Amino acid sequence: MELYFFYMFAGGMILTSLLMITRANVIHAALLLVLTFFFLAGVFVLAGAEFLAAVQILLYAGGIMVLYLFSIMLMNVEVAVRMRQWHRQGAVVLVAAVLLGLEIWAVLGDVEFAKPKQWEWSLGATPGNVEALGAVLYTKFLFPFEVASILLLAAMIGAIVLAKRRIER
Amino acid sequence: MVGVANVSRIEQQSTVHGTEELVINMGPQHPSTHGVLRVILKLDGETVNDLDCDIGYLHRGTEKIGENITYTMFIPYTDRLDYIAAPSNNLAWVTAVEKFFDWEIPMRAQYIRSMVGELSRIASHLLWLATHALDIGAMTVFLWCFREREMVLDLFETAFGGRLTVNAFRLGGLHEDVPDKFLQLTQEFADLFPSRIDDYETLLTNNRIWLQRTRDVGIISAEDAMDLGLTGPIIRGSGVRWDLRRAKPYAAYPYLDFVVPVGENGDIYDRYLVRIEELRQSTRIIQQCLEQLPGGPVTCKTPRTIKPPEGEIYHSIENPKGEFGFYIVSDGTTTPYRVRIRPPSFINLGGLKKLCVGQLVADVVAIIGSIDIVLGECDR
Amino acid sequence: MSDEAVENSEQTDGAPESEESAEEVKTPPGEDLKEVVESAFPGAVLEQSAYQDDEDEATFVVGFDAIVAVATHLRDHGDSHFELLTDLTATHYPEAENPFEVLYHLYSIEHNRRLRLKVRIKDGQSMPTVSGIWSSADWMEREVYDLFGIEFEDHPDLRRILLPDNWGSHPMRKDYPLEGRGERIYTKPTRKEIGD
Amino acid sequence: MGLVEGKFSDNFITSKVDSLVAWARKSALWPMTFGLACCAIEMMASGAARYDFDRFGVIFRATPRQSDVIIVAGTVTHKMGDAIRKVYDQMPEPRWVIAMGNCATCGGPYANYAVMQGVDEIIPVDVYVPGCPPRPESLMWGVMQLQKKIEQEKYIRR
Amino acid sequence: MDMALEIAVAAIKIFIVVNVVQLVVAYTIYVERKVIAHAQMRLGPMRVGWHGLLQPIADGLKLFLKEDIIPDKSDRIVFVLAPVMVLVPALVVYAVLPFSATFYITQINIGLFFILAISSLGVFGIVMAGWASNSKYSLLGALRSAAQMLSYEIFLGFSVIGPLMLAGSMNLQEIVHAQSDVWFVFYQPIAFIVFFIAAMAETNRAPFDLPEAETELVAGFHTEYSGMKFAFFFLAEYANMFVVSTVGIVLFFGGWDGPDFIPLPGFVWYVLKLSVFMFVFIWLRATLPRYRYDQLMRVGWKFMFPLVMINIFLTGFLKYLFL
Repeated sequence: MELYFFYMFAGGMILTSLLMITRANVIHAALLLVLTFFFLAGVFVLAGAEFLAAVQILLYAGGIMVLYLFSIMLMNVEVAVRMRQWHRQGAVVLVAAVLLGLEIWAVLGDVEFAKPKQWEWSLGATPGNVEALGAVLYTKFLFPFEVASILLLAAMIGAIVLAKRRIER
Repeated sequence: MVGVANVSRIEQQSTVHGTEELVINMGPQHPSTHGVLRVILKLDGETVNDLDCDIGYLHRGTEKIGENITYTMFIPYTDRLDYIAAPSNNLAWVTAVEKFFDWEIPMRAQYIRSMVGELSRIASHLLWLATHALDIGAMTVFLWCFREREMVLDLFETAFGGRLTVNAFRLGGLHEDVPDKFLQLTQEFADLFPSRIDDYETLLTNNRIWLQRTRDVGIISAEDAMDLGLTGPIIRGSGVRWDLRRAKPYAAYPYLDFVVPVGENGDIYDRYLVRIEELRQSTRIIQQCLEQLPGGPVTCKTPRTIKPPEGEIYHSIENPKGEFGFYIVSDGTTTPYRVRIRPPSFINLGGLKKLCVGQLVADVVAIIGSIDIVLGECDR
Repeated sequence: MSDEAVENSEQTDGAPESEESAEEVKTPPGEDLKEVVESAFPGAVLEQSAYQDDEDEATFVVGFDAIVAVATHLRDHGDSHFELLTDLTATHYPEAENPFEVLYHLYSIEHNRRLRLKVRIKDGQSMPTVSGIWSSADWMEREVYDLFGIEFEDHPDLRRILLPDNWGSHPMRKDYPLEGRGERIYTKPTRKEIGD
Repeated sequence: MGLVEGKFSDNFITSKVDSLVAWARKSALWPMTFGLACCAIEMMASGAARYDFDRFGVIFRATPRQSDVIIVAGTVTHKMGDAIRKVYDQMPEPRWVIAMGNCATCGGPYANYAVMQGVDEIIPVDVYVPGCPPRPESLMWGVMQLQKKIEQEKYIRR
Repeated sequence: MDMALEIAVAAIKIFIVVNVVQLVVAYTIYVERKVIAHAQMRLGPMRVGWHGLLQPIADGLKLFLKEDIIPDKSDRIVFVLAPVMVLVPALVVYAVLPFSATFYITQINIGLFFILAISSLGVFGIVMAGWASNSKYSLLGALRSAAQMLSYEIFLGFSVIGPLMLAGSMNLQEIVHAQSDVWFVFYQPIAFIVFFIAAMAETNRAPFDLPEAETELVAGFHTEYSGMKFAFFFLAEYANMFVVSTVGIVLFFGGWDGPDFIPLPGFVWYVLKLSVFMFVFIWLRATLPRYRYDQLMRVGWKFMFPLVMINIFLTGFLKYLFL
């Protein structure tokens, strides 16, 4: 049963992400990306990480994607659709694709350096438990957590400064 | 079948330059433009960058009609100009035509004219308050105002038989004396109404949301207001103490005591306060009229056919919306040679652009409401 | 009646002269305003009149080339100070030599008095705009243009205002019939066209 | 509705279905606010406390897409006519029109160049309400008249 | 076999809940019309059924039978999907709402978070509707509502943290149990105020009904919608009201749990509290004028955000001291 659901979610994810990158209409692409997030959240639930799934939907789908849509709607989508799609990144794409393929091969093929580390802590009885997650975040990973917070804060202040200067001008 | 309405200046610009700003068209059918006003807004986000009004959707050629019918026949047409305060328009027309003659209008008629004029001011301001509050989202004030407006309309019905377009006055006085019941009901209304004004004020005057929506929004200075020719409560809201009832008294106003309220900042809130105070003053005037009302006839002796001597006159009165005047050219026959209506709404609306540019789009609706226009008289 | 008029009448009443001479002394309405204008622009007031000598009906006829200067002067001069342009309109006299009369109704809040300026022009002749003097003239000139077809030079935005852009005639002219020349006659659509 | 409209013969069941449809439609007449002139004020009064159109289930909607009946309240000028037609075209079927007042009925007192002599020159009218302006009671009569008309219409019957 | 039974039971429960709730929601609209009418000294619906009781049914049937217009220049797929995207999240949330001690569809340990996550998706439908209609009124309405709902979602999310810290769980049933002695509204008054205001903004109710501000933007994002699609938007608004009311009751007023000395079943308590909540919503609509867009944002970011942050800090501090 779970396997069936996993294949459903994973297949949906691949399908929607493929559709997303091939759409000319940006709004459609954005909506398809939301759908991808949904399937991803489904996979998280199957892995027992309900909290992560909820965060995925709340932040990425419900928050960030709405902001994306917000800015997209302010542009003239019709003009974008009519424009010919072009880019000069073929070489980069090729390199990235090869690297990704290597990575997948390394993980699936059980190459020594790609093996997952055995962490010496555990998440507690039920994986994905909110309390356990909180406890780990504030003890074991306190330093990275704070570093990430400061980074985000700096980004926020930077955005405000940049936007404010433009408004004043 | 669909023809070309007026191509707006803004639309022309945007087609030429392909601006990035959002051009939004409000009306002619739009719930908050008070009739068939069309406003074309050029927005930068939610800020108004430019504004153009398209009026004329209710242009009924009233001036042209006036050139083709007699002086008396034109009275009902004046009803339908500012149809919210119909008796006021009648008053403007009859006093204008009477200026051609040296008739002695009986005092009883003059007092009743003033009284009915003030009742129509109340009716007009109530409708303004109702729609203005509705625009800002206060539904209950809307219905309360309509409750009292119904009472005023009932008074008109008692006196003249019509609710909205009453055809109240005749050249030389009134059609006939008002019934006693009218005076009695008016007295009751005048006693009751001040407490009702307090009711509206408790809902709005100190309401935080109302203050935020109206204070420091749509400000116009006294100089700008005069430059734009604004009249009525708008110019008084900017601090100019000028009221035609005082400056050029007509009807029974020379004998009546009332205060001309003025504002300070010229924002929407001040115009609101001015109109609310005018409601109180109108009630006071009605009380005085009822006390001082003399007896006697209500109409003077007038010729069977009204043929003013050749000449031209301009006469205006203080309508609820502003200065409402008539410029009449007589060629000595029974029909006027030229009737020009000086419409307060039309000229006040001309100041809309000045009031709105730089404000938010939600404020445009509030500002239109605070100008208090009526399209029937604006487009004529 | 304005305060000044009341004063005038009091003076004449108080004068110990006979009635006939009092009439001679009495100045026609708007004489002081005429002086204000004439002091700066001698001969600018071509005609002066008032209906039944009413102070409020004082009327000056001004040449069309002088109107902007006279109006500016009347607005700015301390003795007149007409800060309001109450009304701007026109009248059509098809028989006259100059068939169009453009009228400016001025009002001074400070002095509480009115003045009417008239400019007579020929058909097809264009007028200078006063919208630079009073912003309120903007829309009223557009209206005169719409209904009478009088063009105003240098007007910032001269378009039709009341009638549709494609109307093609000017209905307030006297030669225009009340019921129109059929610019917009609708043929009744059949039930089929309506989609019924 | 296109699938079943006018496809069935006249019998007990179909007439019951029809009367149900008619009942729903007449009980929830949402007019569009199309105030043009003086009549608009009386139309607003009809919605307000004393006359209270809400009693009939009549609530005013701002957009033509969600309304069933358009009350043309006031003088229709030629300039406005185009807009009225456009709004009427935007309304979804079934739709009805009430011409409120003399001006919308026949041009009223304005027989001149600017005014259309009756709104029926451009859109089909179901109910004419006389008056200048009609009192709210008259408008209410007009709405009830329209309800009677809706009751008689056939939907799935031929 | 067990699994099939489980699914069957769940399906029946879902069927009951969704249908009953939708009927209740439809009648909420009727109650709203009645309450507002009486607030304005009118009568409200009277003619359709006894005191207008059949009015919602007539409205629904009429909308169902109405022509369904898809504007020519709209984005057809998105236009059709949008009403679904609005209504479905509102209904999905019912899955975790506790209606009484025993009656609920399911319990999950991240219940509250689930509600927040799913209801945050409703804004997509609105944005989609606004964009797909290809009308400026719709677009402006959608933009406003997106900004408003995004911002107020944050305050809503932060305001529930206080009660969460007290209850120590995100499971809605456990939150109810944690309040068997004292309702959290007494411990968390600030959080409740912020929650209530944010909830009104989230559901686009007056005085925060800018996205559909009738007098400014015709009908906001659903200007171009007719017939049943419009009904979806309408139902979703009231369904959302239902959801936030229930969440508010659960978080601050002890859910279905009533005082012990009045022996009433839990479900009755729930209905009573819900009625009070809904009535306040309607009452506010009848009384308050509408905020302007920038004022709405200012209230949110400059007043509610600091307030709710202080509340979280205080709660943590006090809990550390006394518990």
